[in-house]
Order: sequence, then C-alpha cells, then structure tokens
Amino acid sequence: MRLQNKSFWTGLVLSIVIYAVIQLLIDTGALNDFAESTLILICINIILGVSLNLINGFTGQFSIGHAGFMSIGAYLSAIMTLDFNMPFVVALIVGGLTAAVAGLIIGIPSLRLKGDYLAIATLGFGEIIRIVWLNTEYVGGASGLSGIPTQTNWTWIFIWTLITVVVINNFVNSTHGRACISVRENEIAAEAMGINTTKYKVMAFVIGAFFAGIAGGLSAHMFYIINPNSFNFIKSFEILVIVVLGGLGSTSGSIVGAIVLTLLFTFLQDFPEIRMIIYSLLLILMMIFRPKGLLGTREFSFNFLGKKGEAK
Amino acid sequence: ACGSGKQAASNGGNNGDTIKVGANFELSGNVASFGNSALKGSQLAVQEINDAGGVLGKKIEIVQADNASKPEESARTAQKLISNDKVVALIGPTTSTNALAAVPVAMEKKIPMVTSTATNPKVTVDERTKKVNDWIFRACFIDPFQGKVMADFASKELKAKTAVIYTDQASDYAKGLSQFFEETFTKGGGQILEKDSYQANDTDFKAVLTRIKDKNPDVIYVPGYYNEVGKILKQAREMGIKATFLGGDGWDAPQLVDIAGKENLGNTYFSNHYAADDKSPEVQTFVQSYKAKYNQVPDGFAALGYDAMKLLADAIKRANSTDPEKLKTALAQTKDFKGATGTMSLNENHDPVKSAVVIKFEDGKQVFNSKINP
Amino acid sequence: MTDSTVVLDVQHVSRTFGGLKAVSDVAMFIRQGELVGLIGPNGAGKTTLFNLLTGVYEPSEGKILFNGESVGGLKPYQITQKGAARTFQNIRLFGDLSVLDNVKVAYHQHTKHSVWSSILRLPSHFKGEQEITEKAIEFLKIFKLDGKQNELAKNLPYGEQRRLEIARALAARPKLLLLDEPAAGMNPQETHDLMELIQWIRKEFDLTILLIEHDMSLVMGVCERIYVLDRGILIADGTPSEIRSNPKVIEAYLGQEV
Amino acid sequence: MVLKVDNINVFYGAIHALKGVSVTVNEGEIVTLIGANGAGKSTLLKTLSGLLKVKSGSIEFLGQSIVGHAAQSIVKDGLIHCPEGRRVFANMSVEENLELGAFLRKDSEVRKDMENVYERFPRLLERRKQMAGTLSGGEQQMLAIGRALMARPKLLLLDEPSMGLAPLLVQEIFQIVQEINKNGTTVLLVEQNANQALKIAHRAYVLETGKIVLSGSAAELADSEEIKSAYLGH
Amino acid sequence: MEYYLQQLINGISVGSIYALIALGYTMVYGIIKLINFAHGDVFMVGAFMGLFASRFLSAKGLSPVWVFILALLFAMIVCAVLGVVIERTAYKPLRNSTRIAALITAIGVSFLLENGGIFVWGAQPKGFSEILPKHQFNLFGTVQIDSNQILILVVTVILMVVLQYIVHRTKIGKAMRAVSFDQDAALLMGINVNTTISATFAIGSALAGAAGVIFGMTYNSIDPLMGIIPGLKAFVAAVLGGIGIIPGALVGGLLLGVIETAVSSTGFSLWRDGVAFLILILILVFKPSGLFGKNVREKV
Ligand SMILES: Nc1ncnc2c1ncn2[C@@H]1O[C@H](COP(=O)(O)OP(=O)(O)OP(=O)(O)O)[C@@H](O)[C@H]1O
Ligand SMILES: Nc1ncnc2c1ncn2[C@@H]1O[C@H](COP(=O)(O)OP(=O)(O)OP(=O)(O)O)[C@@H](O)[C@H]1O
Ligand SMILES: [Mg+2]
Ligand SMILES: [Mg+2]
Repeated sequence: MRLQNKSFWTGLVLSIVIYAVIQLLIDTGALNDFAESTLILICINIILGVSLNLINGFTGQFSIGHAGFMSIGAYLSAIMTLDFNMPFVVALIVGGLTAAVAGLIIGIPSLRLKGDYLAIATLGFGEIIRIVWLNTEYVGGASGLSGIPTQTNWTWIFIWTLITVVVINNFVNSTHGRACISVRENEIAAEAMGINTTKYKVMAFVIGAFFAGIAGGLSAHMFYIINPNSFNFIKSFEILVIVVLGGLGSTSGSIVGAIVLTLLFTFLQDFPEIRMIIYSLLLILMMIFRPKGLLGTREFSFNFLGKKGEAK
Repeated sequence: ACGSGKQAASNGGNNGDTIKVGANFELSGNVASFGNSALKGSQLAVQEINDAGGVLGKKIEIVQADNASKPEESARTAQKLISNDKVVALIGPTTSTNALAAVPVAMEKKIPMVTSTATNPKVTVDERTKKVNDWIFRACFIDPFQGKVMADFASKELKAKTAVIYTDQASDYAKGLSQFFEETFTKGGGQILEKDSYQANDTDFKAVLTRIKDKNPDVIYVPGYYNEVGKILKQAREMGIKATFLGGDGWDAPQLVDIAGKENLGNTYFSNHYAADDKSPEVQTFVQSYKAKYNQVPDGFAALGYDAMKLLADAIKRANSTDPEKLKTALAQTKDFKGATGTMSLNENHDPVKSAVVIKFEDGKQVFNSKINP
Repeated sequence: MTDSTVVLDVQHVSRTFGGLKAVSDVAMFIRQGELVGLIGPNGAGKTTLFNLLTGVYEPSEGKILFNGESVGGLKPYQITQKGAARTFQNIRLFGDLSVLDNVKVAYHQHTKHSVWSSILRLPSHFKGEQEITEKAIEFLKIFKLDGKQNELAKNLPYGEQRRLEIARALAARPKLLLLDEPAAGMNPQETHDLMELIQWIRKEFDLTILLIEHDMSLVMGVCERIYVLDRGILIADGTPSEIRSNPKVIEAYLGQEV
Repeated sequence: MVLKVDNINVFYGAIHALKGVSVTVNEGEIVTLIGANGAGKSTLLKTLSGLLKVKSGSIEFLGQSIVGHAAQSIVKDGLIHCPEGRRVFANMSVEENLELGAFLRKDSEVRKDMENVYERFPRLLERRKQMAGTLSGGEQQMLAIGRALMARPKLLLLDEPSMGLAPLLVQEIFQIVQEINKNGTTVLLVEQNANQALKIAHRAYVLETGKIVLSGSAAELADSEEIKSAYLGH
Repeated sequence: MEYYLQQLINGISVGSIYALIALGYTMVYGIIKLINFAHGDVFMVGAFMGLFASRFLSAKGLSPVWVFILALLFAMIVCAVLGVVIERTAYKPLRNSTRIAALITAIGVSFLLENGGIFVWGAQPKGFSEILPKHQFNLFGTVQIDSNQILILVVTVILMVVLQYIVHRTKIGKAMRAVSFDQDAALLMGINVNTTISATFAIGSALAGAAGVIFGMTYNSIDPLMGIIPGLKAFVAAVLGGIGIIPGALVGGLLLGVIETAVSSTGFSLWRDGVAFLILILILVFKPSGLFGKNVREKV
C-alpha cells in the first residue's frame, strides 16, 4: 500500500513538473501556438486512445465506433457553450455523460455479439450517430456547428489527460480491471469464476465512451467548428490505429501511440503528395515488425524500485 | 502569445527578398482534387506576377501546406503557416468547412486570409454576431447569389413553373445553393414539387430518380459536384427523364462529359464564375497559360485559386506594404479588380460583387449562354 | 430427497442438441462433504452435465437444485456466486495474465470495494486489494505455484496449468467443486500426486466434490460414490467396488482389464 | 533405419526446448517416447514433421536428410504426424477429414483405404456425415488416427493418442497401434500412459527437460526402478 | 404497383453490385478470418485496369464484346497478382499475430492503395465508357430494366455458384477449408498452406477486379477513393449474410440494396445508411452470426 502511494506521488510530481515547464515555455513564447496546438492534439489523441484501449485492449471488445462517442461529446458540449452559455467544464461533462449514455446503449447489443460481428455493429452505431447529426438542422446538418469558443488550452487539456489516464489506470489496476481483462482472456472461464461479464463489458463501454466524449468536447472547443464528417468511420480507424500501434492492452502504449502518430502526421504535412503514402507504409511496416505494438502489453512505471519490492 | 505571433509575422514579411504567402489547401484527403486545382491556379498566378517583376520589388513565394481535407488540420495548418513560416497572408482553403476552421486563427493572429472558393456566407460574416470577420476575404461569389441566378434563369428564361431540387445534402455548398434557389423560385411564382437529397460518393441514383420521374417537373436543380452530377444526368436520361437540368459551379469540370456522356448533356445549364470560351482577354490569357503550364483545361477551382492570389498581390501593391493592417485595408477596398473570373469589387461583407455566367452544353461542349450581373 | 445435507440435487434433467439427446433424464444427488465420481464413455454427456450444473447450458427438461434452491435460468456467474466452481476439460486459463492474477480474478466476488473506491484510490481499495493478494498467494501455496506467481499462465507446463485451474476454482471459495478430467495428460506419478492433493483440499476447505475422470486409478482411489453415464443415460451408481464389478459398466466403459 | 535423428537443438524464441536430442527408429518398430509434462516430446514430433525448425543437428528419413524441408514434402515422403489434441477439422464431415488425410495421394486406392479405416473404426462409418467438431473425444481420436492412416504412412508419429479417452477405448487404441504396426507401419509413439506404451513398444526413450536421459528396450525400461518411480506411479 | 416493381429492380441492381464485391470479401474472410479492408481498394485498382485496357483495346478497334471480355480478364489477372503480392508482403508476416494487428495492416494497405492511386492517377474522377452498349427493356409497360443490370445479376449469381463449387467440391477448396480451421493440421495433411492462402487471395482479388470493371461500366466514373464506400457496403452485406458464407454474400448484398433503395425511394435518402446499419444491428442482435451463419457456440 505504501509503495502504491509512492508511485502515485512520484507520478503526480512528475506530471506537475511537465505541466509547469510546458506552460512556462508557452508563456515565454518558446513554444508557439502551432506547437501548442500540436501538444493539444496529442493529448486529445491520448484521451481517445487510452479510452478506446479500455474497451478494445483490456476488455477485448472489438469496437470501431469510437468516433461516434467523440462526436456526441463534441456536439453536446458545443451546444452547451453556444446555446446555453454553460461554463466550459460543465459543457464538457455534459458531453461526456451523454456519450456515456450512448456507450451504455451500445454496450447492450455487444453482449450478444462477438469479434467481427461486434466490430461491424459498433461501426454501424458510429455511423448512425453521424447520420443523426447530419440530419439535425439544429446542429447545422452537414455544415455542422461553427463559432464554438476556442477555450481548450494547455491547462485544460493537461488536466483532462491526466484525469483520463489516472482514472483508467486506477480502474484497470484493480480487481474491477482484472475482471475486464479476464473477459478478454476467456469469457467462459470468467463467467465460471463468478465475474458478471455483462456488467464489466458495459462498464468498459461506458467509461470509454465518457472519455471519448470529453475528448470530443475538448476538440470542438479547440478548432472552432465541428461537422459530422469529421467523425466518420475513418476517424474511428485512426483511433484504433493509435491503440494497436502503441500496444493493445497497454495504457502507456496508447500514450506512446498517440504521440508517435500525431507527430508523424504533423511532420509529414510538409510532403503533401506522399504524406499518406508514407504514413500507410510506416503503418504496415510497424505492424509487421512490431505486431504487438510499440510497447506490447508492457507499462511504464515510475517506481522501478517499487516493482522489485512488490515481488517479494 | 497573441502579440508575439503578430510581430513575428510582420517582421518575416519585411525581411529577405521574397514575400511569403501561405497556401492552406486540401492537398490530400477526400477533396484533394479541389485543393490541388486551386493550388495550381495560385502557383500560375505567382509565376506570372514574378515573371513581371514581382510586387514591391520582391518575388512572391508560396508556402504550401496540406490540411488533409480536415477542419482541425486546416486550423493547425493556418497556425503553422503563420507562426512557423511567418507568412504575410493566407490563401485557401477551398471548402467552407475547412475555411471556417481557419477563420479564428487568422482573426486571432491578425493575418489576412483570402479563400478562393469557400462560398458559405458564414466565412466572412460571423453567424452569431453578424459582424464582418475583418481579416477574412474571398474571391468567389457566395451561395445565395448563385442559387438566385439559376432560379431567375429558370423562371424568366426557361419559363419553368415546377421544379424539383436534388441536392448533395452532406455538402454545405449544395445546401446553400438549394436554399436560395428555392426562395427565389417560389418568390417568382414557381412551385417546388419536391426536395430530394443524395450524399457525396453515391453512385446509384435510380431510386430517387424514379421518384422524381413520377413528379414530372419542368426543371430539376442539382447543385452538386460533377462526379455525382454526371452520374445523375446519365441515369436520369437513361430512365427517360426529359426535364431541363440546372446546376452550379460544381458542374464545371472536363470530366463531366466523360461521366455523363455527351448525349446526356443536352438541355442542361449551370451557373459559373467564368466561361472558358469567354472572349475577354483576362479569361483567355488565363486559360492559355494554364493549358501551357499544366496541359489541362482549368476548372473553377483553378480559376479562383488564381484570382485569390492575384487579388492578394493587387492589394499588396496598393498597400505598398506587407504590413497586415495595411494589407487588410487594401483588400477591403478592392475595386474593379480584373480577374479570370470577372471584374470584381469587394462589398462591405468582403464578398466580391461580380457577374455570373450561365453555361449551356452543346454537343458535350460548354457554351457561354448569358451573363448575369448582380 | 428432503435430506438437508444434500448440496446438489439433479431432478430428471435432459438436454438435447438438435436431434441429439446428450443428457437424458438424469437424476442424481450429492451430499455435503461427499466426493463423487462421474464416469462414462467418451461422448456420454459428462461435460454436458457439468455445463448444465454451472449454467453454461440450460436444461431442456428437469430441474437442478443447489442447496435446495433452483438454479434454472441463472447465469454461470450467478451460480458460481452461489457457491459452485469448476475446472474445464480443455484448460481455460487467462493466458496473458500472471499466475497470481488468474487466482485473484476468482476471488473477485468476495471483495467489497467499489469501482469508485478503486478509481479514487480510497483506503477501502487498498485494503480490499491487499486481502485479494494475500488470499491468492495462499491458494497458490497450496498448489506449490507460489514460486511462479509472476509468470504468464500460458507459459506454464501443462501439468501446472491443470493445477492452476484447480487453484483458481478454489479461490472462488465454492462449496461445491466440479473437476472435469483434472488428470488428463498427466503421467501416473503426477496423477497420484493430484489424487492426494484433492483429498487434502476437500478436508481443508470442507468441500463437496464432483469429479469427471477417465483415469480409473484416480476415480477408484478417491471417490466415495460413482455415477456412470452412457449415451446421456445414467446406467449405474454405487461405490467404487460396486461399479467395478457392474457388468453394464464393464461392457460400456471399463473393458476387461481393470 | 527409417529415422535417424542426430543431436538436434530446437528453440521457441529463447526457450531451448530440445537440447542435443538423438533418436533412431528402425523399420517395423514401435518406439515410444516417454517423459513428464513439458519435457519436449511434442516438440520433437513437431520438428520431425517440419512444423518447427531445427537450429542445428540432422534428421534423416529413409536415408535422406529432411532438415529444412517443407511440411508438405515430408508428408509426401511418408512421414505422417498425428498431432496432440486431435486437431480434426471441426466444421468438416468425418468423410472429408479422411479425404484430407489422403490429400497428396493421386493413386486409385484411396477409396479402398477409406473402407479399411471404416472397417477398423465402425463408429466413424456410422458418423460419416457428422461434423468432426461435434464428435466425442474418443471418436475424434479415432478420426485423427484414421486420417493419418489415409496417407499410407511409412512412419507414423502418434502424440498422446490415449489422452482423455475412456479405459475401454484406451485398450482399443493400443490394440490398433499394434495392428497397424503388424501391417507394416513403423510407429513413433508419445505417451503419458507409460505403462501401456511400454507394453506394446519394442524400444523406448525417456526425455527429460529437452534431453534424452535413458533409452533401451521397452521391457528393460519397464523394469527399471528409476522409471517406475518417476513415471509409472508406483 | 409498377412504381414499386421499378424500385425493386433498382434495389436488386444496386444490391447485385454489393454482392459481387462481397463475394471476394467473404471468401477471403472465410479462409483466413481476416477482414481485408483493402478489398475495396483492390476493386478500385481493377476498375482502373479495366479503364486502361478498354481504352487501349477500343483504340485497336476491337468489337465491344471482346473489349469487355479482355478488359475484364486483364483486370482480374492484375488484381489477382496484386492480391497475392499484398498477402505475401503485408499479411503473411502477421499470420501468427493477433487478428487485430492484421486488421490494422489491412487498413494500412487500404490507405496505401488509395493514396498510391491518387499519386499515380490523380484525385480527379475519370470517365469510364460503357463498353457494352446498353439496351433498355420495358416490362409491363413502364417498368424498365437494362441489359447491364441483367448482366451484373447474372454474373454475380454465376460467380457465386462457381465459388461455392470451388470451395466445397474441388481439391483446392477442400485445402482452403482445412486451412481455415487449423493451419498446422493442414500442413500435416501435406497441404501447402502458403499456396492455398495465395490462391484464396488470388481468387478473391480477381473477383474484386471483375467487380471494379463492371462497376466502372455501370456508373461511368472511377477515382482512387471509389473503393471505400462500396467496400464498406460489401462488408456489411457479407456480415448480413453471415461472413464467410458464400451464398450469404449474395443474399446480404441484395437485401442491403433493396433496403437502401426502399429508404431512398420513400424520400429519406439521407437516412439511408443509418437505416441500413440499424437493420444490420437488429438482425445481428437476433441472429448474431448473420442470416446464414450458424451460431456455433464454442463447445465448453
Ligand atoms: N454444443 C454442442 N452442440 C452439439 N452437440 C454437442 C454440444 N456439446 C456436446 N455435444 C454432444 O453431446 C455429447 C456429449 O458430449 P460431452 O462433451 O458431454 O461428452 P463427455 O461425456 O464429456 O465426453 P468426453 O469424455 O469425451 O469428454 C457428444 O456426442 C457431443 O458431440
Ligand atoms: N509455442 C511455444 N512457445 C514457447 N514455449 C513452448 C511452446 N510450446 C512448448 N513450449 C515449451 O517447450 C517445452 C516442451 O514442450 P512440449 O509441448 O514439447 O512438451 P511435452 O513433452 O509434449 O509435454 P506434454 O506432456 O505436456 O504434452 C515446454 O517447456 C513448453 O512450455
Ligand atoms: Mg468431457
Ligand atoms: Mg505434448
């Protein structure tokens, strides 16, 4: 117990240092706004990746509709700030909670579907949500919502990224998280060991969807405009790529995946004609040479000392 | 962070012997074809300007960046061009969605942005505050104008009484055109029998066309892009729909004939920024040099990319400076600027006031039909 | 059978798959603390009966009472929570989890700290997790697996995987333990060791055990009573010596040499 | 000599599973391989049939080296492996499974061999059209052996054929192995049921953590105290 | 009445294209359990090959029927080779990895083909001629059907029968099915697993190529991103019918086409895909392995 607390404090201190240093760099202009927006994008992708990883990587439910949850958070929070003048945090949480409700709804058929059938069903759900936005004039239909106040900044994004990582990490590293993993490993055995697999699958979907919704809200309040097409199934694929490339079932992996892919994509901006060609080639090569992802299922940890201690 | 960005930008503009202009276009992604055309057009413009000695004694240099056809990338691309590349002004993006995402960046950084083809009114006028976005300009006319032109054309020239609107509902642009077509057409005494919609990338339109055929309208307004429009025209004619088809500038592409087949293009009209067979010297020099450089007939995106760049260069010349503040004022005062797409003056909303042309197809060829002034 | 010591009461249970009657009108019972064997030729329906008892399948007909309470329609995890745990004929470990975590999962139902307490890392979380770890290690020790607690389950040799499965089932703290061919793939010596272990845990945890096994040395060595299934039908029951000399059983299952 | 394995080393990634193993099998013999769980018995068979690659050492089958040969060419040579855990094709019928056993054969006697298999295992005839996955364990084992026979093996590798079988069937399987052998097929048999295996085998090897620790005639080993206490459970 | 009949014909003709693409999808899935997201892009390459071949052959003055046959063959061969190359280079190294890793690679290949296509051929759509002149037939007065629609349906049904025959009646088909259940066991039967998988990809991709040419002839416009939507729709069709089951692809495709047309024709075309997905999900909830899929529960 003491050890776990130690790792917690080390992590917290490290996080605060990272935050402060970057904030200082931004304030002094050493990091310009393009760099800042790159950081923010990385963090949004971290939130998306880590939350999808809970569903796909830890609970083993093959979901490719994450963009749908994200869009719910984006739209709902934008409506809250635009039409109801809600404070940013409240708007974000409303978006996240609504996405979580959608996660609950989507989690239910997932109880009957497995593997690729679940995948196509979640993809379908994501598309249905997109089509609902497309057909809702209140949120601008195809043109989407514009004029969303740009409130997302380094501080906000940092706080939410930290919350996401801590919450999901704490969840996964508990008996509840182990229950989710056991569902992934062998559902029949998990049931036989007294795990209510239904409950944990739905829980994973709800938590995952909540944070995807938060990411959507943060993204909407970063880029001024949202429209349905930004949340199509290709977007879901992008998030899936982050998770698998980082290492399915590793939170640190999703973080690394988000950083690597976002930077790669930003870097390739200077080569528009071959940008996507290089991106896709790298994707294929990385999967061939690291089929388990960059980190496999390993995790970073702040207390290498603690690990040794724990073993005995 | 705000102030420093601005300062850096204006410094960058004054240093060296080039004037950097950022081109924020869709070079990859699903509307890459628009962005690439626009970029080619603006590159041609830069070449012509530099060959003629540049502006303010300096050459213009385009710093191109790809927004991957995504709004969030478009915003970031604008940031990168302004903060990293220190451009004095931006041109692009081509679609309203992507342009809207770049608007707050240009506004915050106080850098002029001239979009070539973002036709949605919201781009230059904030939807909620109704205030003009003072750093944002455009080279194209806006959706309402085009929709109105075609509605007038339908009721006055074609004497049409009934119409069906068939729109790409997932496209802002097409929706805008339809809306103003409908308003004007009904005001003129016409009747809209039905509004139907399809989505970009659809290929089979027979279900809805069968429905439209049943209604038997005088005209069918299809303000979409040529890829779908071509298929719609072909399938409609094959099904025996004889009504007149009307459209907008999205029809303007050489591929339309290949896709629809020239026998199916009879009795169709569309509104456009310019006609390649327009005899005016601005149009002809543009078309000729474009063909010479790229071995292609320019489409509307290329023409407007060209005009956006020229418009900007013209303003730099008049401002006699690359100071953003002065540039902005000069842009807003643009008057009787002669571009490939016509003579334009910017109104109080930063939207060009210029004529539109109606083009008709004859034996698969675009033929200038009439010019409509605002 | 109102005997209050009856833990499991199977009342005329049948199960069909398509046209096949895999289990047919089976009636049997087990008293508190008994160690009962279930044998029969391959395909007789033994595993299917286990699946019915643990809620993997629902009976087509009949009723199953567990501690006097019907478990019809309950999900497997609910039945486990009522106190029945099992192992599988084809091993089903959580392959990518450590040996320790495999056992921890089974203890899950006995923990009380909520999801919130884990997410917020409240004291109850640490207390609960500590309890789980301690208990899990205890179970591993019984099966001499504590030295391998950090290895991935899939990397264990076969025999140890079998033992881990039993340890895991035990960690669910059942009253009734169902073992499906625990000695399959073990050599005679290993089987013998297992036999002793089973007897030991029965006493230690006050368990009732139902055991499927083809290794007669094990079955005859540990079971007090034996049921024999053939083609889904119960053809005999009795003590090992009764079964051994039952001509029907010899004919259908044992053959001459035992 | 049908099979001559000389000093082979096999790895799973970093795990050294076979450490300098040498084994020979003569024409007409039943040779059995016993050893505890994880000793490497299955690994040896998989190496012989080409599913795993050797790091070093030589394998000769009928006088020809087969090291590095593809699995299908080894099958063609007549070395047939009936794998651990039956591995029948679950969603194919019994008959199709048998046909697959004769996949590489082009001769006209396939049907006749199938009749022979059915004669030997009447239960399979009864279930000809049933999907193999729904057979009981024993039936699947019969199918796996029958399928291997369909290839007309010169050397048959059997990996724990009696695992999970009812006593009656265990007897039957061992009898079948003996019969097959009498009809001219050389057999390399891996068994946990060492008592039985030693009864029918001519010679035996004992494998322990990847090394051959003992070898000799089956009768000799069955009497050895060492073997008795370690494997026979006395 | 005629109106509904016409819409039914429209639906079937859309559906038969989906079915045609879905056949290859489902076949590859059936054998190696890989959702080959690149299938739609191989289809796109097929369309381009058909375009080039038909332009070339028409210029040589061949009769339309020959142009059609040769262009089709050419596209099928190029796609078969492409499919094999993709399998060998991108998928084979991942054969023993998780399925999701292979899926990501498939997405990578899909992006590569799309953007490679843009790089080489440009993003603009290209016109595709009809090749075979269309004939309109009138049934019951005003109900129309054209020769092309009939051709597609006939080709699709024939190919389905041929595929079903190959997979269930031929030796290579038996090898394919064996490989699909257990690759190691298949090796032990003497089956060359690599060749078998390559053959699967060759056939599946050739079908995609054929579908590409026919698609081009029908809709007369092709571009490098044209494979995305039909690819997704075909995948949905395959799942609807029960993925891996060849007749299921046909039924799933037709059903999807009819559903879409029904929604569009009642004036809700914007909801079309939403309704299609909703029906898909509902069907899956009640038949979790698709219409024709056997709901094989894992034997415990
Ligand atoms: N899910 C299922 N679908 C169809 N048939 C099944 C299913 N489960 C079992 N069976 C059939 O029911 C019968 C009994 O199978 P079961 O697995 O219970 O046998 P068993 O007695 O455990 O045999 P073994 O000793 O070989 O394990 C077999 O014929 C089997 O094929
Ligand atoms: N795929 C694999 N990857 C890594 N290690 C493996 C693999 N398969 C087997 N091993 C290891 O190699 C060793 C030998 O395994 P093998 O399966 O050959 O044993 P065996 O003698 O057949 O045992 P059993 O009686 O359990 O079948 C064991 O330590 C096992 O853990
Ligand atoms: Mg069983
Ligand atoms: Mg083995």
